[in-house]
Amino acid sequence: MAFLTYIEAISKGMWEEMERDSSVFLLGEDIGEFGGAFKATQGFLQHFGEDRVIDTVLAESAILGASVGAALAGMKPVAEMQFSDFVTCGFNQLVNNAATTHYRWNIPVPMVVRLPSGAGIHGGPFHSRNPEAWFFHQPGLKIVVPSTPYDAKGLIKAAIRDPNPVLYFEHKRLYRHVKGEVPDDDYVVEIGKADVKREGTDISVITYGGTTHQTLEAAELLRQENDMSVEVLDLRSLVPLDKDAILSSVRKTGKVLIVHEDNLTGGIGAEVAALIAEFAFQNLDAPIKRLAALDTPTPYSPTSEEFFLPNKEKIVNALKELARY
Amino acid sequence: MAFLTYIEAISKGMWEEMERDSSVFLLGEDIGEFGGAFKATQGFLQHFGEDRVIDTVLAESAILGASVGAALAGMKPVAEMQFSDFVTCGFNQLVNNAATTHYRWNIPVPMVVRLPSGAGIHGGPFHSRNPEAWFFHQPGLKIVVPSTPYDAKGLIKAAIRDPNPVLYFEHKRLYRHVKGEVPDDDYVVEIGKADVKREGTDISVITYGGTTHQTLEAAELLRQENDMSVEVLDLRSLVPLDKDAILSSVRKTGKVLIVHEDNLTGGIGAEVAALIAEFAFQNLDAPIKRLAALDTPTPYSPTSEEFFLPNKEKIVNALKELARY
Amino acid sequence: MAVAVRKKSVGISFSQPRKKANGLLLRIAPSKEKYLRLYYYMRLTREFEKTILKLYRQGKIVGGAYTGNGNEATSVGSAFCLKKEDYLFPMHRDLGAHFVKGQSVRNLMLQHLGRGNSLTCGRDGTGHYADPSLRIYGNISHLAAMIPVATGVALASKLRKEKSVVMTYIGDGGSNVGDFHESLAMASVMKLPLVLIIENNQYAYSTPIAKQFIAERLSDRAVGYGIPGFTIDGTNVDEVYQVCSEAVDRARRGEGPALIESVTMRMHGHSAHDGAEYVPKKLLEEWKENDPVANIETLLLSKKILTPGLKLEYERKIADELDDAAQFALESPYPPAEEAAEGVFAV
Amino acid sequence: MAVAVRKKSVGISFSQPRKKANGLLLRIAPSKEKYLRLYYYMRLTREFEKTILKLYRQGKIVGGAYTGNGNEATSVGSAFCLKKEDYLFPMHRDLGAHFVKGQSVRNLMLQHLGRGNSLTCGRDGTGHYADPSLRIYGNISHLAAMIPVATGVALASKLRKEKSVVMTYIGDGGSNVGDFHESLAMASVMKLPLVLIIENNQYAYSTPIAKQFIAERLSDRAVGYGIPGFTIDGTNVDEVYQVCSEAVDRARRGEGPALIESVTMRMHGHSAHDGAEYVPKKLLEEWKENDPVANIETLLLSKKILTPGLKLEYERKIADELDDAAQFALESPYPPAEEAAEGVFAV
Ligand SMILES: Cc1ncc(C[n+]2csc(CCOP(=O)(O)OP(=O)(O)O)c2C)c(N)n1
Ligand SMILES: Cc1ncc(C[n+]2csc(CCOP(=O)(O)OP(=O)(O)O)c2C)c(N)n1
Ligand SMILES: [Mg+2]
Ligand SMILES: [Mg+2]
Repeated sequence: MAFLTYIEAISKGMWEEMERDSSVFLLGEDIGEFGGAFKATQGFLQHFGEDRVIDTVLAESAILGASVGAALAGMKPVAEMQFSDFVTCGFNQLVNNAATTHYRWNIPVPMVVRLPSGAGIHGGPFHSRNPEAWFFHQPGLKIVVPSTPYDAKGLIKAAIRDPNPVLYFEHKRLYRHVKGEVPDDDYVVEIGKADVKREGTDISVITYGGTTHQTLEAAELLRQENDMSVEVLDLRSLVPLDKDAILSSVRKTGKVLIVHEDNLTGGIGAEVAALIAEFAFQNLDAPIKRLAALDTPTPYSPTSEEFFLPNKEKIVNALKELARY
Repeated sequence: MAFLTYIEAISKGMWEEMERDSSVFLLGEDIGEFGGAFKATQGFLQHFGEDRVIDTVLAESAILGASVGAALAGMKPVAEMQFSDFVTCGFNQLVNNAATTHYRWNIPVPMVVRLPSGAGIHGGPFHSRNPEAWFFHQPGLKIVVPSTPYDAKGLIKAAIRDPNPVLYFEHKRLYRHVKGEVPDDDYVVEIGKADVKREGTDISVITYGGTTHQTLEAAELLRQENDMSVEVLDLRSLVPLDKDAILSSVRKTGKVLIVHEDNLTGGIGAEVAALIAEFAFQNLDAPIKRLAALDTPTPYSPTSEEFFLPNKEKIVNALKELARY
Repeated sequence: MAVAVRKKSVGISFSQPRKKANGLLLRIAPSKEKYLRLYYYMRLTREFEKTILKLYRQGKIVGGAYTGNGNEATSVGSAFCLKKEDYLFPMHRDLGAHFVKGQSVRNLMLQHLGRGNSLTCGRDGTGHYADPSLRIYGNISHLAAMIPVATGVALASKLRKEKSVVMTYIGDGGSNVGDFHESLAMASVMKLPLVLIIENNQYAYSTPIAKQFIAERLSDRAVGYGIPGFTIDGTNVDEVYQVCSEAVDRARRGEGPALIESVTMRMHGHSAHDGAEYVPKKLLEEWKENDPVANIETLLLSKKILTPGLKLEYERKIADELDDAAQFALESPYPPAEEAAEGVFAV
Repeated sequence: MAVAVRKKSVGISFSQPRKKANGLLLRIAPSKEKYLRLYYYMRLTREFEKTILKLYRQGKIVGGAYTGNGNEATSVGSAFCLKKEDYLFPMHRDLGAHFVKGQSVRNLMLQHLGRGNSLTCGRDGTGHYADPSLRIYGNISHLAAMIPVATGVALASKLRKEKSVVMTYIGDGGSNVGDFHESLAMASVMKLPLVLIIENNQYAYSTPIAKQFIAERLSDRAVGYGIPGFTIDGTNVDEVYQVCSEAVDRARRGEGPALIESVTMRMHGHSAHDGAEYVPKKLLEEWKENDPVANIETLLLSKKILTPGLKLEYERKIADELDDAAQFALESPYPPAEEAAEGVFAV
């Protein structure tokens, strides 16, 4: 068992899979000698060589399209977007090629795209996105959003082994700020399984990725100060979405707050709310509440960014409001 | 007053705006001499000349980016995507340039993108998309989805006059199959206002675009055969979304079915359901139901496509089920 | 509106840098047997497309139907250079290439008719299928979107030291899409075994090439990637075969990608529904004199490789194959509707 | 790993077609007054960037901070060709161009510090702003994404017969993005007044140019669009100014776009946080001898256009401007937080 940062856990998972399966290779911008903008692949080139750690031209559509091609040919590419924001430049390859190939051609496309995402690092409008909702709406792409080092390692390994295109969203704010126990041995976290990160009986919070931590802090604070029992369900995977886990939690508590860092409207929270409103309707004791970033681009100024983002305080307030209902 | 097809109404609206405002111009693939793949701009080149009806190179990102540029420079471009499917090739220009410019730079970007969309014409996976949900999730893009010739003309005119980027989704199946009265005079349909296309008291159906017609037929059938009173709310605009109209209708009927042709998960219906579950919770007498296309690409075979899409029958069944609740 | 018409046939020309210009021309004259196979495939393609158009007009093909009339020498002559282990990524005017790479007439017919027993189980139509056993990977509608994918296959081939070459195509119009550029940027730097053929058939839907590019030749784009570029007469199957062979060979030797502009004419409308009134009659008439199928027929007859009797035999064989395939496909059912819900993910 | 290093300075060379090669060189030697302005802007840029780096290291700039050290001659010399009515679309290494086009030191400082009274009201940082009064439109982070936008402005200029020229930039790496290609395809066919400068500064973040292209010159890409391409020594402001002037003039005359590759070196890390250990020391040393600011200083001193006294005056003036701007910006508050919710749509 090691005590690793979130990004170390990602690296560890990739490293193990590359040792395990020679068809796995990495491609992206600056991932080789430089080890990647966030150093997730530091040391990989030296160990695995130039054929398995490939610095590409600066061209996201080519990177993603080539990943589809390499996967079709039986390899297992793991592509890095330098920032998840830039995936918009290769959007077409993901939603039209990667996503639809198995349905149309019955051929697996085992590729992984790593997407360093999220705000709170003063990156401004173009280095802060959480672009998961676009892909969530596209049938054919699996999506995982780990929040802890344990999940990060287990999910990158599961993603690499999955026969489908998997988008792996890794929150930049967690990279070095979140640490945790990570088993040394070979384990995977099953894609499609949510995780109750904290049990509770009064209210459920459904969240994922970066806001999981803020939610846990809010829950702890509310226990200490208000004796509230908040359950925190970390989705971990968005596709497939663990509907059972969502509905079970809501059926138990009867009240639900959905939190994510991505913009509110049309985000993952909307689908989660819609599912609850259809399938756990009778168990609901209060309106379904959502808390997310404002429906604006991510502003650059630190004060504005703070106002724009969900945070512990806002979660606490939303939960108090819901509790009063 | 003229009796026009849906596509004639779109053409009429564009024509009038081009007569009215010399800064309006059209650009796209094959829109000039050929009059566009669907003939929406037939005769425009001859009347308005080559400087205002521009056949571009085959390059969606350039078309959309150039539209942003022309708009920044004070013109009013109306870009045509030959099929809405191909907007994925210029996705970045819309979500990062068009959408965010006003927020960041406080400069209006008055451009319109026309997107012939929708299935039911045996177009297969790549000529059948309803790609509105991706853009719905991006702050900064207005979105309209007319279902009738009246709305089509009124909304294209409103879109062209709007100081923001407006995505105008026009359903291909409606082009020549839907006809209606269209005033000859200069009117606009306000962007952001839904329209009760049929009043009712038992159940609300919230829908837009292509499925509006199937819903109206279903409602009529249920009146005749089951004496049900179904209200049909046609959203007409997705951004801004007419929350008041949605909530009023639900508050009146207490039961709601949301219908759209786009894939179910993460679609517009999810957001509509989430809004209702938060803000009309106490008025709900039944779970919120959604009906949409399956979460797959659009299959090519006619039998499969029919199975994949929502239709009158499926709407009838969903409404009957909801009525029994 | 006047339409600027470019010189239609250009012979072989080489874009800068003129690497290996010498020693290439007429390196290999196809053998008699090869010539006959080229002829067969080109004729089959021509006749197959006629059948497709007929089925379309009868309302039996419910979606789009595209033909490559005028392009037979390009699609057949290029794919003819490929070995079994090579990969083919054809575009919508390359039905001939499918046949050359081993696809059956029945399978392509089933695809066009969207039947449940087609290679895509009716989920997509036309050439939008893949057949890994033949290493054929069809296109999606989004133009140029397969070039990065083909590049990725070429990368896999290189990484695995397989020596497989990947051949793909794009139109004059489609070559303006960003993916064309990004792929050549990647393939050139990595020296991937990719052969990209631009089918310059004078039009992109209704748009004449004068509105798509002003460079002298589309192969001039090769210069910017530091790779060889060729412009060839796409109605001459000899020329197509020889230049493509050279490009394939150098790709196989690890010398990297090549760009070939094949100059032809789209003799039909954009798709079956399009009357192509925007094409000047005169232009069509000029090109008619350069019909690739007639060209090879005349050549082989003059060389006595083909005789009138043999020609008739081919025609009968092809007609039989097409009748069989059409009947088989028409009798095949659509897929069970409920199956549409399945298969989004591999398990 | 060995890094392939290309010949660093290439003088002016012309990509095929070699249109107007003659008569271009040294057409106009800048006047004394112009030389001094060029010098001032280049020196101001250099000093401004030093201030930015200092503020970054003090934690006062909270986001990224990019400098164009080594690129001053390119950004200043190119923008110097523009008239008031021309449009400038600078990239992240072109701070000098902002100043030349009339932007104030205060405004650029406010941008970097994200203050409420900045041109973007703190919503975006660095050069990511627009100032329509000066016809400056900054970039977004997505590389090459502004080229289509600049193309659209050039289109508007042409449609309105304004004779405004649009100048924009891209890096060696960014020139591989699809938008580069689509924009040049569009601008070339439409003969739009667009001047695109590729700043080939040997690296894209950590990636050396050997991994971004293998063509001899990046200006070779012009050939594929049928437009003139130039490769110039980007450390020589004379050369930059003269070649850009010619490109701007022909664009203004309605002769269409041009592509200019300006060869320089990125002397700093990719951004303030990057130590650039991946750059061979030797390479930096070589390029140091070709420092664009030192180059013009030496030239003007030798020509007696600049005197030690005048130089001191400039340095003082610039130091004062920077002190004033930094102080002003640091004293300016961040925007009221609640304002972040507003302004998504124009009303
Ligand atoms: C990205 C994209 N944009 C637009 C279209 C619509 N479209 C289909 S074919 C075509 C013309 C293609 O012309 P070209 O590339 O020259 O190929 P050709 O059909 O002439 O062989 C167009 C505009 C498309 N399929 N994909
Ligand atoms: C589309 C896109 N992909 C990736 C990035 C991340 N990124 C920012 S700058 C940079 C390197 C740019 O190199 P180059 O274009 O040569 O410009 P330079 O910084 O050297 O001036 C990268 C990879 C980006 N901003 N946009
Ligand atoms: Mg063509
Ligand atoms: Mg660079």
